[in-house]
Amino acid sequence: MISSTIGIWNYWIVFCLMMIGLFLVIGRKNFLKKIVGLTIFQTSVFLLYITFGKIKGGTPPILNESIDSIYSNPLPHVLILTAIVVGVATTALGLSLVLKINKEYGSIEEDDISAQDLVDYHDDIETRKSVDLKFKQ
Amino acid sequence: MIDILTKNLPILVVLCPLITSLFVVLIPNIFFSWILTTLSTFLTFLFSILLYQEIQIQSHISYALGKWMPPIGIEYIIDKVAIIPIIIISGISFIATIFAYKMIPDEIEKKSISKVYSLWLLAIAGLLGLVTTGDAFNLFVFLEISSLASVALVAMGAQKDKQALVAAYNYLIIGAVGATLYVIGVGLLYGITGTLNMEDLTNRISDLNNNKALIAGFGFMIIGIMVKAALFPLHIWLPRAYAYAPSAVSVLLAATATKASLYILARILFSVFENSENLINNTLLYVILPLSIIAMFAGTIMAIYEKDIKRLLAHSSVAQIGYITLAFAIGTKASIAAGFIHMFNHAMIKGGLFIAITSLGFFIQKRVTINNLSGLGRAMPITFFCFVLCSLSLAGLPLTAGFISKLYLIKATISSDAIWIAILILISSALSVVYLWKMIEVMWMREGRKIVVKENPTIYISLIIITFFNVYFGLDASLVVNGSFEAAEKLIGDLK
Amino acid sequence: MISELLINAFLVTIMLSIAIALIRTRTVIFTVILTSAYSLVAALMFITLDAVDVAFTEASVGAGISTILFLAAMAYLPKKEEESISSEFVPALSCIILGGILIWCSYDLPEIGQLTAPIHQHIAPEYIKGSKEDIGIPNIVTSVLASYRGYDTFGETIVVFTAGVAVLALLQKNPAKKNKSQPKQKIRENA
Amino acid sequence: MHNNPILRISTKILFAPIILFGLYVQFHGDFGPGGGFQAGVIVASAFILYSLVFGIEAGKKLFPSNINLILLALGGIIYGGVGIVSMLLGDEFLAYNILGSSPQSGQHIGILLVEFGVGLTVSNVMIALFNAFASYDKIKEK
Repeated sequence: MISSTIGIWNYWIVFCLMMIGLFLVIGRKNFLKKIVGLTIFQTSVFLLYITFGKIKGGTPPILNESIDSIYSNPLPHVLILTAIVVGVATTALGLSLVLKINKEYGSIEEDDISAQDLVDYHDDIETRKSVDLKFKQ
Repeated sequence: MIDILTKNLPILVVLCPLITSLFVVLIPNIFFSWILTTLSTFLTFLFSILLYQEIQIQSHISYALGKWMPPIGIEYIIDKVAIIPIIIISGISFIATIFAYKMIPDEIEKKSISKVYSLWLLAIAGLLGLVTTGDAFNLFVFLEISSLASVALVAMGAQKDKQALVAAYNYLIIGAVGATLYVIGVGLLYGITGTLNMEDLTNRISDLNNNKALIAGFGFMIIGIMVKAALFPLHIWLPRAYAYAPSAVSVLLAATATKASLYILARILFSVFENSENLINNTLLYVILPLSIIAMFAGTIMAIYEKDIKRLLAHSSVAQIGYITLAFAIGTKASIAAGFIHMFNHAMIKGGLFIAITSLGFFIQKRVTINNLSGLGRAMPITFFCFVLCSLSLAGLPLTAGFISKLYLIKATISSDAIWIAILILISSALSVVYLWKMIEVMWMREGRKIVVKENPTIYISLIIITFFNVYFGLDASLVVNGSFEAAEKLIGDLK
Repeated sequence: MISELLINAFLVTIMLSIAIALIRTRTVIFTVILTSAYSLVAALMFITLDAVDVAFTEASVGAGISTILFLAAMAYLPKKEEESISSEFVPALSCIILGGILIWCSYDLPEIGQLTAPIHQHIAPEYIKGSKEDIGIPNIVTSVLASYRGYDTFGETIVVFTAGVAVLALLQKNPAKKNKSQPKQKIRENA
Repeated sequence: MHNNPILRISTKILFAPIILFGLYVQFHGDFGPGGGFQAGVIVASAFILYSLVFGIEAGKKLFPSNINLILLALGGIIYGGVGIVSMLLGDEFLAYNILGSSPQSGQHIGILLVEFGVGLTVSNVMIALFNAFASYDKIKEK
């Protein structure tokens, strides 16, 4: 009974962690915070996989001499090894984009940047219209 | 030698661009890296044609990687369904690579060109790996290869316009969230079945009806793929990414990227979960059908009000994706076939339109807005002519490829007693004429600057090829139509 | 057995508090340090769940290299996160809904650590058997990683390669760039 | 930081053992936890430490960036190469059995080479990433 309660508790907290990570990604407007959120989100998903792979009283999946030892499931471990490396690749690319954005815009807040972009966008269209008009005359 | 080739065709299609990308990055010379890239994409196209012939004989090829029998090892599955996106991706990427010869050195700084070609090949390889794999987790890995490479390619547009960086960033974050949601879904399914192989998964979930984890896992997988396929409310990354990417990259992405994800969507819906009919029917009816109809209209209306042409085409892509998912949502054999036909034709149409528009941008050296277009049609007759043909194809006028896909789509809706959907499709097509006419009118009728433009053969040869196919498949569509019907039959079998 | 689960529950609660702290903090250096701590506690958690290889990787990649990259990037970035003007209601609601779905489905997930769960019965035993007989390597994770699912690992190497090439291409210097954003900056200040 | 003798000397002392530990993790991966990824990161960390203490320029002198780029691709080429060799010998991609005299020895050879490829790519990518991030400031000044 106690063990099953704690077991469910683990699942639930892992789900909460995932959603906190997801919230940081889609709720926050700071570009660096979004990447941090993504890291939290992905790490929590890793926890879910590894939790599946656990066997009570099992040992790490490295073969030993004793015949009757139970090994935890190696497959989730392999998948998560892959996913961790994919995660760090995403983080690195995201950070380099944030650096470039900060250099070009002088800010990494989404509100600020979309305001600048909006000005740019109308600016482009309007000035070009006037240039075209001049050309016609 | 020939033996080895035919035996390993499924993997060679993916491996060819993948391995070449590792070498291209080391070549400092612009010309040679382009040559190698072209050769590699050409070989890939050749392999996929050979694969097409092979599939006519065998109809289902399973390739066990590392000689470990599935479901223990990873498996590549090629059947009559998978061959459609393979041909689309490899064919379009070959044409886009020819187009890239002039465009990439124009927009990207010399030092990073070999890296860009390497990323270019990686993006193609990722998409091809995505559609060939028969393993749910391997799909994620290739999804990430293609999305990281395409994000970097989009970001390379920053040398012309800094907004490319924000576009790339959003593409990366939204894409990564989508991929992670997909991984959660796969994880839940793996937790209750213990397998990752798609065919094995199909068998093992058949006796798990109404399992809550099954439903949740399915939901997360579908949401993740819908993000990648840019289905309506999740499409926000698409217009900006396509609009600010370097020209050649826009062509490649617009014509191929979402097609791969749409194919995965179809495969998950109709093949992996074929045994949980209730779940699928509800999803199709209550989620995908309404979203596709909204996408059809929202995309078209956004396109009508858009002034930036590349963005306009991207919005129109959202609408076209709506047509394809609508076809899937109706869920009969005829409609799914229509979906595949449109997938194929849309790749050609959008590829052609983007090539035409970006080559206009190349000559005026500015962002292509509706006002900048004035008079360009007269200055560049060949490009303009091809642009008009592709536009007609998009609007669905007879004798073009677009007509064929609309025809089969409407036939399918009528035969499944959904006349109102057929009417909605017609209205939306009529609306798309508005924005297409607007562009053509400005280009031809309006006076513009008197620029003398020498149209460059390396640019318009790819445009002519793609326009030719647009017309050819409008006149003789039997190849596409037969292939699509065979695919649909393979997907949903004799059920309906 | 209970003690193992208790340690798990304890670690997972620490992670929860770090995550909540991450929502509340607006200082970038705290954010980076907390992320690193999160990865490290996750690595501990992986050890208690018998995933030693994963723990090793998480500690070196997640807590090591990621943190270095974050710190390196942080040096060029603003030190404070601004309060957003837009409402965070919709994102929060969608997260709560997704979390609700996950919690709802958790009743049908196999209980943690049961040997009878399908995940432990279906393919994993063949890996454990095969690692000894077909491959002859004691570390089952390595044999699955490099041989049974070697193609995944190939893909993953390519992902790392892609990221490397992408960052090199992105952060290359481009002195020839025209800086045309100057006048627009002014318009924004006026607006 | 560059003038602190304790840091400089301890870095020089630690540099070789870190790489040695990386190699241990790389080649002991068959028997205990470890393998290409972890080893790659550990080896990279030695170079990163060196660059942190002695400066990026010194780090680049120790490990030039063009060699870095070549090795970065070479890792993937080795991995793919193993697969292609097994294909040329008449088996599927990445089927190691055919590489050795017996299936087991073939597997051993294959796994060893493949893990080496992974380690090479991962370590070089990590060094390249760090260099790109750390020398970003100088780009800005130009």
